[in-house]
Amino acid sequence: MSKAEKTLLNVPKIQADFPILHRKIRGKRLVYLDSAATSQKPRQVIDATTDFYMRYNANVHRAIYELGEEATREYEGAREKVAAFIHARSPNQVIFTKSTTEALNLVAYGYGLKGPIQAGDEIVGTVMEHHSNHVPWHFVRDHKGAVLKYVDIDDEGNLRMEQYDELITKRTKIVTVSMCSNVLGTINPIKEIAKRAHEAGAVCVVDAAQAAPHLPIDVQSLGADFLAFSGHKMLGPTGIGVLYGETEALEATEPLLGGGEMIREVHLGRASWNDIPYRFEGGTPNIAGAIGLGVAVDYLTDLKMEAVRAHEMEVTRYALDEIHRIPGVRTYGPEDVKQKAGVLAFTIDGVHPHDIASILDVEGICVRSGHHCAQPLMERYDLPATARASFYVYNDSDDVDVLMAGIRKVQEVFA
Amino acid sequence: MSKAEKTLLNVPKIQADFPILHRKIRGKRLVYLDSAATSQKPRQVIDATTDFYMRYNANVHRAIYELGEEATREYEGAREKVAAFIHARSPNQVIFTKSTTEALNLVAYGYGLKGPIQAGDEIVGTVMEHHSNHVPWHFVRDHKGAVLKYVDIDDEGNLRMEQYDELITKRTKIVTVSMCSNVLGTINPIKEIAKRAHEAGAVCVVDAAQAAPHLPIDVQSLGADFLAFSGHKMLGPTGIGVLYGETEALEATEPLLGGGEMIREVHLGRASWNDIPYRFEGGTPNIAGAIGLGVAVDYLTDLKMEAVRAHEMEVTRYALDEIHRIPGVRTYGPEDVKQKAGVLAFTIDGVHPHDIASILDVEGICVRSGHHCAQPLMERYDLPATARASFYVYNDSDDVDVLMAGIRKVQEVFA
Amino acid sequence: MSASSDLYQEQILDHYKHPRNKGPLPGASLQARDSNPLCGDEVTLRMKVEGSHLISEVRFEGRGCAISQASASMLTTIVKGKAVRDAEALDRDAILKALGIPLSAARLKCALLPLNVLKLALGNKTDVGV
Amino acid sequence: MSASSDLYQEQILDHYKHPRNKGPLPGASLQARDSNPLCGDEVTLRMKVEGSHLISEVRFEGRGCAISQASASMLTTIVKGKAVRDAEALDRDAILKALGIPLSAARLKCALLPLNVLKLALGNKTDVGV
Ligand SMILES: Cc1ncc(COP(=O)(O)O)c(C=O)c1O
Ligand SMILES: Cc1ncc(COP(=O)(O)O)c(C=O)c1O
Repeated sequence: MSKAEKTLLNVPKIQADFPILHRKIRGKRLVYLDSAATSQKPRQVIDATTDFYMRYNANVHRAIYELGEEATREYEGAREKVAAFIHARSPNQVIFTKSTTEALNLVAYGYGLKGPIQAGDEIVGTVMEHHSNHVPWHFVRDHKGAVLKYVDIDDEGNLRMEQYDELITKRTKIVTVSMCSNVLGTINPIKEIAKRAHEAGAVCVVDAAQAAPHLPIDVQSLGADFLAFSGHKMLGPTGIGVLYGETEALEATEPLLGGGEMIREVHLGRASWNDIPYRFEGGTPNIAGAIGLGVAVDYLTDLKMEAVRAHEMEVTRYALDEIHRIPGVRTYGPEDVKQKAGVLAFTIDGVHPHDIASILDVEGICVRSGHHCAQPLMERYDLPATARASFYVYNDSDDVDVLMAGIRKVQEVFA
Repeated sequence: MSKAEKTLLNVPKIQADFPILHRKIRGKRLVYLDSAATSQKPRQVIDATTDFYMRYNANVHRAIYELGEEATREYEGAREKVAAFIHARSPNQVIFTKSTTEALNLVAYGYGLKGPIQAGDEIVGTVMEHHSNHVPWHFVRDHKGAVLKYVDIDDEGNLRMEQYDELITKRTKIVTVSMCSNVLGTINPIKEIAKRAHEAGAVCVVDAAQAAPHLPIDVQSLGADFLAFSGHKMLGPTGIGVLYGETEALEATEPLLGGGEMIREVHLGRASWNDIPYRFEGGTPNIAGAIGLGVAVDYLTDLKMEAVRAHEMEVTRYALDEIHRIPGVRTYGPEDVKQKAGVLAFTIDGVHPHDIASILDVEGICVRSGHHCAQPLMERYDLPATARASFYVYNDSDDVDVLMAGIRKVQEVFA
Repeated sequence: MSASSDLYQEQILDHYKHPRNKGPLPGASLQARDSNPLCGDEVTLRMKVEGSHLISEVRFEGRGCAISQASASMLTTIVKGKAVRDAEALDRDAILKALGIPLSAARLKCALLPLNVLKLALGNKTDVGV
Repeated sequence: MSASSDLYQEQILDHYKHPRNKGPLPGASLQARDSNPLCGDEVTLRMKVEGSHLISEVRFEGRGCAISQASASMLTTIVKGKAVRDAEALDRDAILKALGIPLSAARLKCALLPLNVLKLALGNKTDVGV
């Protein structure tokens, strides 16, 4: 196979759903290759949030009037859609947060800093985590005296699984890992890691920010106790995220935000908590955001996540093949697209990644450059920065061709 | 004056900007009187978030490409608008959160639980607070051993200011109070309370969720060290809130959420923080929400907050006059509209507030019934619940007339 | 009267204003209490059971909205004189039929509270699915 | 070449590929270093000053993108031989004019890093407003 035309997705039809893709940048077609940072949104999602504000905007859960009933029904409907999307047993295992970052902090505070974690308890992470799955655990160490440990990677960017043998001990209480690296694209063996965590009596916390948009997820078969992701990376609005929790794990978790909605009773100086999941949703939630995320999930479900994954494998395979034909370009992460999501970090000899991004920008191509919020990973590779292209349902081999032409142009400029 | 026609606001023109107000509920005109729960949104705000997704959706702060530059410019532009709206000295004093609730928790964790508060330090609240300004302080008590104290109200719903003399001591570190009660409408003398807090060396934390939408706010003249409010109550989108902080207070505050954007450097097991305000904005923010809030602030600024306040005083005065003409109806909170925002809590003898709300709903009138997330206040009045009508820029004396007719209908049904 | 009567039909208002079987029941053999924390509605139900078969007496006490209190009153008239087994078989549809009004999700909680209390009193912990 | 040349004009690329005054400067009397934490750009500037008036020698070291490194190289050519007072008076406009290219907010940080380092070295803590 040379090109991705044989894909299971009808990319031109999909592109037609995304108004922004019809924009021109300095006269050039917009080639958006930064979906790992945030995805674009289809008309359906945009319309759903507009429709909420135009027709039935109201606060949820407490109103007796019609608008409030409708808003509550749609908000809870979105929870059901998300639960089905990740194959949760019950919608009550789905908590709406504002982002993956809030979701991971909810676990770090609720299960760690304010929860059952004790001094000397161990938390095992990895060197490939996003800052959002590093910093919250520092808090648990600083305030609870937990001990932090990290699994290393090999040079191809795969977790050195054998290190878990040593790093997981009887004191391990939390094993946390990203399902998919936002730099290398590495897809980690969550099932195996969760199994090892459970054998040691620890919970497994999964950062699925880069996985939920791109891979079919079944929280039950994965064995994840907590799993976090963001709406804005999966065709949904900004300001909405999800924390899935296994019921037992959620019951051991203290709320992060105290306030309205999350209580059963409040008296001066004391309070009791509402049921799960409301306990973890203090304050007026991002109602429009949740409803929009529900529609994004509908959109992905219609495409079928298996097809999304197959499509991205094709595009990534094509991109790897093409980029390797350009001398002086290095890539990072697994070569086998079965182990890799549609994330392509690369550098060009003699050119700083910022200059790559700037020159590509002139060509209408959006790629990211920098440390991608994964400084410990960059240190592991001894790199100050990389450029990164990432693919989604609206990208195809044409976009890859434009990127390759852009990379050649960068090389010309710096020749 | 009998009717509010003489208002400074052109209400029909304003109503024309709110698509939802043209909706019919069971054939009746929608009379939305629950803006204290969440406000409706003008076309301008809805369009601004749509426009973001259609034209320049991108993640903020790190992208080199055009879309990212535009998104960052608009997001930071919204911060500047909010800063100007509350007369902050600098946009760097404005932190975007997801809600008032998150903003107050940020202070409770960042300045309390993880901050300078010590065992035995005292936090002075009031009995009229919303749950979101109660529960976070319980956390500080539970984890830091702080002592919680509460100022009572008199029967008209005004703070018993003289109690501060006794309750504020040398151990007082935080004095927290809502600028405006969401049940009674009471407008509290923040300037005076902040002064007393400062005299004792304490910071003053202001819950302005019900104030920012309705009153001109000048954080400098108020002397607030922290001030929190929500976009969704002031014509903005859901999922966006604001914490204002005096620079010195922010410098003493630890971040709540650890993750992307909020760091300067991350290494395995250690990290340093980004500048204020980014330090407090971990994770991808609600970009569309912030931009929408910026446009909501533009809308209110165009109307002029002084005019908004004057209009609401008129409508409230008219509503109080009218409701007092109906026997068997009780109201709560100050009678003097100079002391009261446009919030009208009431009960009807022999009718449960839920039944009031249900019958009004049939008439197309949206009011709230329940404890309004202020159970300690309800206990203070020994009430299980009240009905509550609340007014905003799109309400006028016609709406009050419809409400009064509705109340009479309730009485008929239960006669 | 207008459309308000959809929800507040005469029958409901009649039960609310003139509740049947309201008051204490000294010597009750079964009793339970529950409340709807979000609304503040409260219902206590007490019963006398003859030979563990027949519900010979039933009384309720409570406070709350018309829907919850009328529902409690109606429930007592349904249950009184019934076999325990038949009372146990009562489900939400039976109550909603008795009320005979369209209910929104928020008001459903009010309407079903008394049935929940009945189930509690009969020692059946299964929630009626509010 | 295409529109890429807007940003990467020959002059910039020339300074990037053939930096002027790059390398260590033993015996420097003034020196400073700064980095752009978000980008990883780094610049160290060293100067010799004669009789505290004239900048007789200037060298830089650094790593980073073409904009930051070309800007550093150009800055050394501007500063060399100048009176300290004149170097102190250099502002962001002077640098942007020398670069002669349109810069987005993100790239502005790169372009102005060397000027910031100069100000630091001259003991002037005022930020140039990046
Ligand atoms: C006085 C007051 N404080 C805090 C809040 C909480 O606001 P939010 O739910 O937007 O976090 C509210 C709104 O319900 C309020 O009225
Ligand atoms: C692997 C990973 N984890 C966490 C995050 C944080 O997501 P958010 O910024 O939406 O909180 C990201 C996104 O940048 C990510 O790629």
